[in-house]
Amino acid sequence: MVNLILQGLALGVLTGGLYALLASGLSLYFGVMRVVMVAHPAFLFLAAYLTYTVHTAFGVDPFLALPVTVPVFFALGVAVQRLLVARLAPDNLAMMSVLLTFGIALTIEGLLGTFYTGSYRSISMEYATRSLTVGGVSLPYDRIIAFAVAALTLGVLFAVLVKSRFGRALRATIQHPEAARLVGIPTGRVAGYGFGVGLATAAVGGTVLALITPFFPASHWVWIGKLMAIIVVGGLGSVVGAALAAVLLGVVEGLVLVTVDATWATMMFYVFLFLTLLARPQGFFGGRLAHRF
Amino acid sequence: MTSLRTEGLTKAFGGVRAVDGVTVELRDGLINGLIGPNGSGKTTFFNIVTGMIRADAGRVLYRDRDITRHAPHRVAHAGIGRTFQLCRVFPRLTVLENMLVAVRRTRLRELLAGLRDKGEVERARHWLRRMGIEHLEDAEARDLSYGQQKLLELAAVLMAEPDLILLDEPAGGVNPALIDRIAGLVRDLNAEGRTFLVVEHNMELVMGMCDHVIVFDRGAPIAEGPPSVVREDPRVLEAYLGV
Amino acid sequence: KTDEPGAAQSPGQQQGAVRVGISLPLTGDFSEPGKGIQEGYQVWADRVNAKGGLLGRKVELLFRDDASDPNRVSSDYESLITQDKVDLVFGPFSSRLVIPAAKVAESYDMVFVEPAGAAAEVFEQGFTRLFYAAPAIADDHYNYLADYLVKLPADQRPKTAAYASLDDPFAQGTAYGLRDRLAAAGIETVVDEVYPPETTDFAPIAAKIAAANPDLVVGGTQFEDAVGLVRALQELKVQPKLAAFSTGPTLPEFPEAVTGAAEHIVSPVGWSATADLPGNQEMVARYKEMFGGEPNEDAANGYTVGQIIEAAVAAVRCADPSKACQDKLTQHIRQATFQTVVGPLSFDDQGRPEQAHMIQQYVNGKIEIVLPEQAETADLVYPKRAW
Amino acid sequence: MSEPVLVLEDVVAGYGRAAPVLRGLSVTVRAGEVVCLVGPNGAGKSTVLKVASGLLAPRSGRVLLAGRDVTGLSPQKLLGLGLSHVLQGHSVFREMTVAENVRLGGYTVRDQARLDARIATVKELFPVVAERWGSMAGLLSGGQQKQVEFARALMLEPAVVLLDEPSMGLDPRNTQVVFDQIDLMRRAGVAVLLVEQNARRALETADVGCVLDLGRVHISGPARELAADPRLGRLYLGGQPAT
Amino acid sequence: MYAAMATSWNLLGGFTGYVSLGHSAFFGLGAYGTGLLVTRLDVPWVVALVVSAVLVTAFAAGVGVAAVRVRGASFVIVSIALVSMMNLVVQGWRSLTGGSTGLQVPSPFPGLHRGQTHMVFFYLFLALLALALLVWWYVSRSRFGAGLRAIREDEDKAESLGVPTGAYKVTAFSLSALFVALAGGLYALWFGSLDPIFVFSILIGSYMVLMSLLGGVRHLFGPLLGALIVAPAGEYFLIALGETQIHLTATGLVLVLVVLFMPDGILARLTRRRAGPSIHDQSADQRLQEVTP
Ligand SMILES: Nc1ncnc2c1ncn2[C@@H]1O[C@H](COP(=O)(O)OP(=O)(O)OP(=O)(O)O)[C@@H](O)[C@H]1O
Ligand SMILES: Nc1ncnc2c1ncn2[C@@H]1O[C@H](COP(=O)(O)OP(=O)(O)OP(=O)(O)O)[C@@H](O)[C@H]1O
Ligand SMILES: CC(C)C[C@H](N)C(=O)O
Ligand SMILES: [Mg+2]
Ligand SMILES: [Mg+2]
Repeated sequence: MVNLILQGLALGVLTGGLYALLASGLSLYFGVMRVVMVAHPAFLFLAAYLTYTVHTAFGVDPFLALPVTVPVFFALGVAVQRLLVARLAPDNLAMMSVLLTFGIALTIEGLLGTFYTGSYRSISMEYATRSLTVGGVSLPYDRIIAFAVAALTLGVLFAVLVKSRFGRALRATIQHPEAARLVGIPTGRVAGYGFGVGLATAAVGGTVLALITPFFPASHWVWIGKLMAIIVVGGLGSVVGAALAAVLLGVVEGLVLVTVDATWATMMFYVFLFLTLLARPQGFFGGRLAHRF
Repeated sequence: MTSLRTEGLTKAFGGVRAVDGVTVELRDGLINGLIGPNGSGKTTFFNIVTGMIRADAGRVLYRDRDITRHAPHRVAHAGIGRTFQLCRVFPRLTVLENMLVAVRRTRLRELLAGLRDKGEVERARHWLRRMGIEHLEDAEARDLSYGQQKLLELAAVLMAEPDLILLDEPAGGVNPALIDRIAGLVRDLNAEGRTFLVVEHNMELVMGMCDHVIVFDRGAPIAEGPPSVVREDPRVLEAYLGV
Repeated sequence: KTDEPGAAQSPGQQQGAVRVGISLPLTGDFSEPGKGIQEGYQVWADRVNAKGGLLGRKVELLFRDDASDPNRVSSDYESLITQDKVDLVFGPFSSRLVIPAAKVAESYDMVFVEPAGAAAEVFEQGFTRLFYAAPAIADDHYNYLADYLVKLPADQRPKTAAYASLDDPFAQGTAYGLRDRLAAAGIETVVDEVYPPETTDFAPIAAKIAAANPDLVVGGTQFEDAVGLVRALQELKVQPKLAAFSTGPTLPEFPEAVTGAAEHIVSPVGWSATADLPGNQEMVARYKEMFGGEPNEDAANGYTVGQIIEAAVAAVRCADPSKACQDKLTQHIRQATFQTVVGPLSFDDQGRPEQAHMIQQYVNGKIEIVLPEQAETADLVYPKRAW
Repeated sequence: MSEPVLVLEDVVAGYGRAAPVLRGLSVTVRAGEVVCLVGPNGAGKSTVLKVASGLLAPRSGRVLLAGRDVTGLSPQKLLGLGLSHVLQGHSVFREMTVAENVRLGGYTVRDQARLDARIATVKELFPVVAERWGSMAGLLSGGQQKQVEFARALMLEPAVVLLDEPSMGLDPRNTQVVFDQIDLMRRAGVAVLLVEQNARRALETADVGCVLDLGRVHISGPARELAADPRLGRLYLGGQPAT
Repeated sequence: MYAAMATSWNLLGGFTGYVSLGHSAFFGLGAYGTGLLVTRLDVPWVVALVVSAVLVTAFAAGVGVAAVRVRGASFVIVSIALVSMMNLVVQGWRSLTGGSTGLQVPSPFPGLHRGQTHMVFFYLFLALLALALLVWWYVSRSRFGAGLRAIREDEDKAESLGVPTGAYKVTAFSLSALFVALAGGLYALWFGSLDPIFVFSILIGSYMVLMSLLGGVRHLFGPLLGALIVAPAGEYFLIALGETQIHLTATGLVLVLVVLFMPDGILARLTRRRAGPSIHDQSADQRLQEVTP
């Protein structure tokens, strides 16, 4: 039993890392750009399919597809932002963006279904089936890889957002576009790049996802709820918060799964969501500012 | 009679003690001024009194009733109205609709009563007339100029017939000619028996209009009294007026 | 394309073609198997038409996409029957869609032969015109395997078994059918998990199984979760003596998706490409010609529906939506036995097929039928190789 | 008299499809000169500045910067040409620290040493900026945010500065700092276009005053003369101090 | 049916600006509640319908207390989570609800032929729609409605004017849930079989939103009009493009276009008042007369 719990814990942490990566992009659009990106999981799977294509066509390791998918997604993100999101009226951006991205998600799902048919695809690499055993606890290599990639991507993302000139410009653009233009920030371009970065994380996430689970065009629905729950618990817009919440929920899920059952484990996401709302609506890590002057 | 009394109100944000043990008393029927340097806790004090922020410690009494930690709408029902430092109206509602939002009590019957309830509409028009913006009744609030919005905000507060009105920088960003007008209105309303607490940096206005002035510094009152006295107070000169 | 959706065609050509109305989940959750069934239907229609049609009339298939939505499936059948005035209807895919669809068919007195409503519940609704065109309902899929295991000598017999099943009437049915029989025979159930369709992470379930270290692992699965489970079990080094999963391993994508781990996995299968059954080879050949690639079980099930109707129509000599004709068809199907590509089929009063599924196993990377003995192409390997 | 640096000629401008806000407005600002725009709320003062800084493209008319036609250029371009604009109201980046806000003021400056020198200067001018260097700007009090905004604007050393009500919400001490800075800029040869509701105070500092109403400049002249005009006083500048 | 649901949704969305993608939760609960009462307790259908709608309303009030604590984007997420959660509960609670097998509800009119049953339910839905429209109209004229609109514009401000925002929001939330639950109950009786996955689907929720939005959220008949357009359009795409999944793409694109070009809806477009300030200020003229030499 103890071993089982340890195993659940270990798996939870590793899965949490993956969740963190997948949620990070969402958190970015949300917090930094006030856009509710329902289409993020759809883009994840788009990336997964692209990785699949590259992998099957050239037989290369899925991670070698990244140099292709990441720039493509970056460009795609810039295009989506400049052509679509930028046109939304700012007064109810949150609401409109949900609908807009919902439409985008449907569009992607439809296209994937048309080009790849509705069947399951999966990529499996030899290394993805083995695991490392530490003190009776097995750590699958693919999860370890996912965790490492997640950590790395998050690190880079954090550095970009918080430390770089671009990150500052991006946040400034979102918080007060007029003032941002007046200090010389090319706001249109910056916002586009911001979205691009978000989608670039989807490219990475999609690759990792492709490696560890089979997928089909409608797979993305399953992820929306979970990822959304994570970013609310973490505090909207806080990339760090999302990462911590992801690991937390990953662990809780893992533990509940091994001790109770899968329904309850999934339920935990929503239980935590509601608990968060009751206790601290602004999330556990995000500092929402009171607009009360 | 006491209108508003606070006892040891304290609120700290992280390391900043925004309001630090404030005990003040406002007498009924006066125009009270509240001045102090930027960041001395005036707005925070307002927010605590009106229930928008929870104090860490201390009590708020209104006409000897404890209203500490009451939700903002209950504070409003108790008879306290407020305006905001940056004026806030409902941008996509018309001026008249803006006026009709204010609710005095929450009785079901009243709630379900038609919006165009004759009496209410008449009252709304009355206040708009007093502010001189009755001709804008059907315009959307966002189409009003800043000064007009300020007047509308004040009119909407008055709809709820509050006895104590908290104004946060009513003159900020307002054209001087209009300031004179607002000051006149405040005096008139005061003459009708309403109590005011006005935060303002415009010294001419404060000194000219107020009966009693409280000076805040670093979250606590450092002086109070009639304008003429406060103006000469050395602590006030140093902390606030002195240059 | 052989057939276009019928929306464009004018109704009322009763004496022309025999029009068959079908709604299938061509998109949504069940789109993949839905497609398979569609192909099966098309192959059948193609063959019938090549032979001169049903009662000399050409067969024309009218497809609707119900997007895996039970709402839609019923409105589809409703409009196929009332607006398009089809002569016959064939069933959709999945027990979930079959039930609402059958309701509609019942209320219009249409005979309803369906390729994929295997869950026990389908037959408990009191339908009188529903028949499931496959060898066995979900609960009976593993019967041959159960018999085999129970008959093993006591020292070889597995002592413990772990069950993990998708929350889906069909998938659960298969696992529970086996569980109940094995439990009755004294094989201890050490893990019994049900997971919702949203589940994407199977490692913790595998961890639970690992902790119990059972001799036998049974998955009541569809595709995605079968792959997920196998991989997770592999990673956590669970090495049972036998692993059985429903549905997933019968799909051609499976061995690749689990890279090598497929070896010796068993699963129930209602049809085999190599089986020497009447018409089977013809169907396989025609399928290859029409769609390229190998047909799968879904296609075969669709084809089977066609075969049953074809035989029934030939026997009662009518194919129109009138109650009289549909009654005759129903009666015939209820009492007759049909020679189909999944073997001879007959039905009980609720429309359950009375035969059994074969058991397949990956042996040396190839699918072999290992049970029952009459059909076997290779011997069951037990205990299985480690993955 | 020095050269005109910023010239607006017959500008017509407005928002969306609505009637124009500016209807043929002309203003000239010279190097080393402070021009003050006064006028009622909603007269279009802020709009003038937006047109000048490129935030709003005029429907007709021209904007000249140092003799060059810059009509319709983007704010970034104009910033590159030495024009900077401080917005009215709260324009801090709320969810960024004071430090980040101030540094962003120098977004276009690549010379780190110069930036650091400016930062040291503004920290000295506004103690709050130094004190709350690491705080989230949105959490500061209204007046403190204003100071951060002004500090941010001081990061550059532009040739033309557009200031929109820089003293709004500031306490007397900080108001003084702001006007001192304006004076310093003038002495450094910077052209300043100032919008102020604190009109009397502004006209004391300014060289030229312009009265804006209904989208046009109706009266302009030496600031002191305007301030002394009793009609203007009553209509635009407010009554004389009551005490 | 869709028209009734969209109008009900608009009771919340149109007034308060809270976008709920999760109204299908109440739809599903209403459906299951009615179904269970009829099948397990043999309650007459009308009673079952009303009782279950009332229960759902009470439940919505409970949920509302937590849910309306967050605004904008977070609220959308919470509403999505609610649907997923209900889906899990209903699926997991096998003994009561039949789990994934679904629930079969006998028709309340066994004597009627199918076509006649359709007609009966058509009128029932029509009645529900009329009721929902009536309530909407009444609320829109009441002070309660004015309060809700104020909440949409500026919640803190409304509260400081004495509007008990919490109570208002919960009331609106529950009221709108009530109607959706009624629609769900009728659906259960009409359709006869309930499947958790489809009853609790985000798609149903989004359709309500799309319809309201397309028609115009601020208008009484907006959602109705939207429903009249969306429902047949969906059918059309399915039939015309049903061969592949491209019809999803078509729906998605329509959604994107609506959001981009008609965010206020068709009715708003038709009845649009000329935007912008056009208030002529007479006092300014007087002022100028006085000063201009
Ligand atoms: N929500 C908050 N979080 C953290 N600090 C806050 C918050 N609100 C106010 N403060 C701090 O509390 C102090 C008092 O602020 P307050 O707004 O009450 O000042 P004020 O007297 O109204 O100033 P001003 O004249 O500039 O409007 C300031 O130092 C401010 O930074
Ligand atoms: N973004 C905008 N969209 C539409 N109309 C606007 C916008 N900004 C300002 N207006 C309108 O333009 C007119 C002039 O506004 P402007 O802000 O230039 O006035 P102002 O003179 O600066 O007034 P104040 O002293 O109140 O700041 C006003 O009637 C205002 O309603
Ligand atoms: C045999 C399978 C095609 C059955 C199908 N999966 C069902 O749900 O009933
Ligand atoms: Mg303040
Ligand atoms: Mg202005």
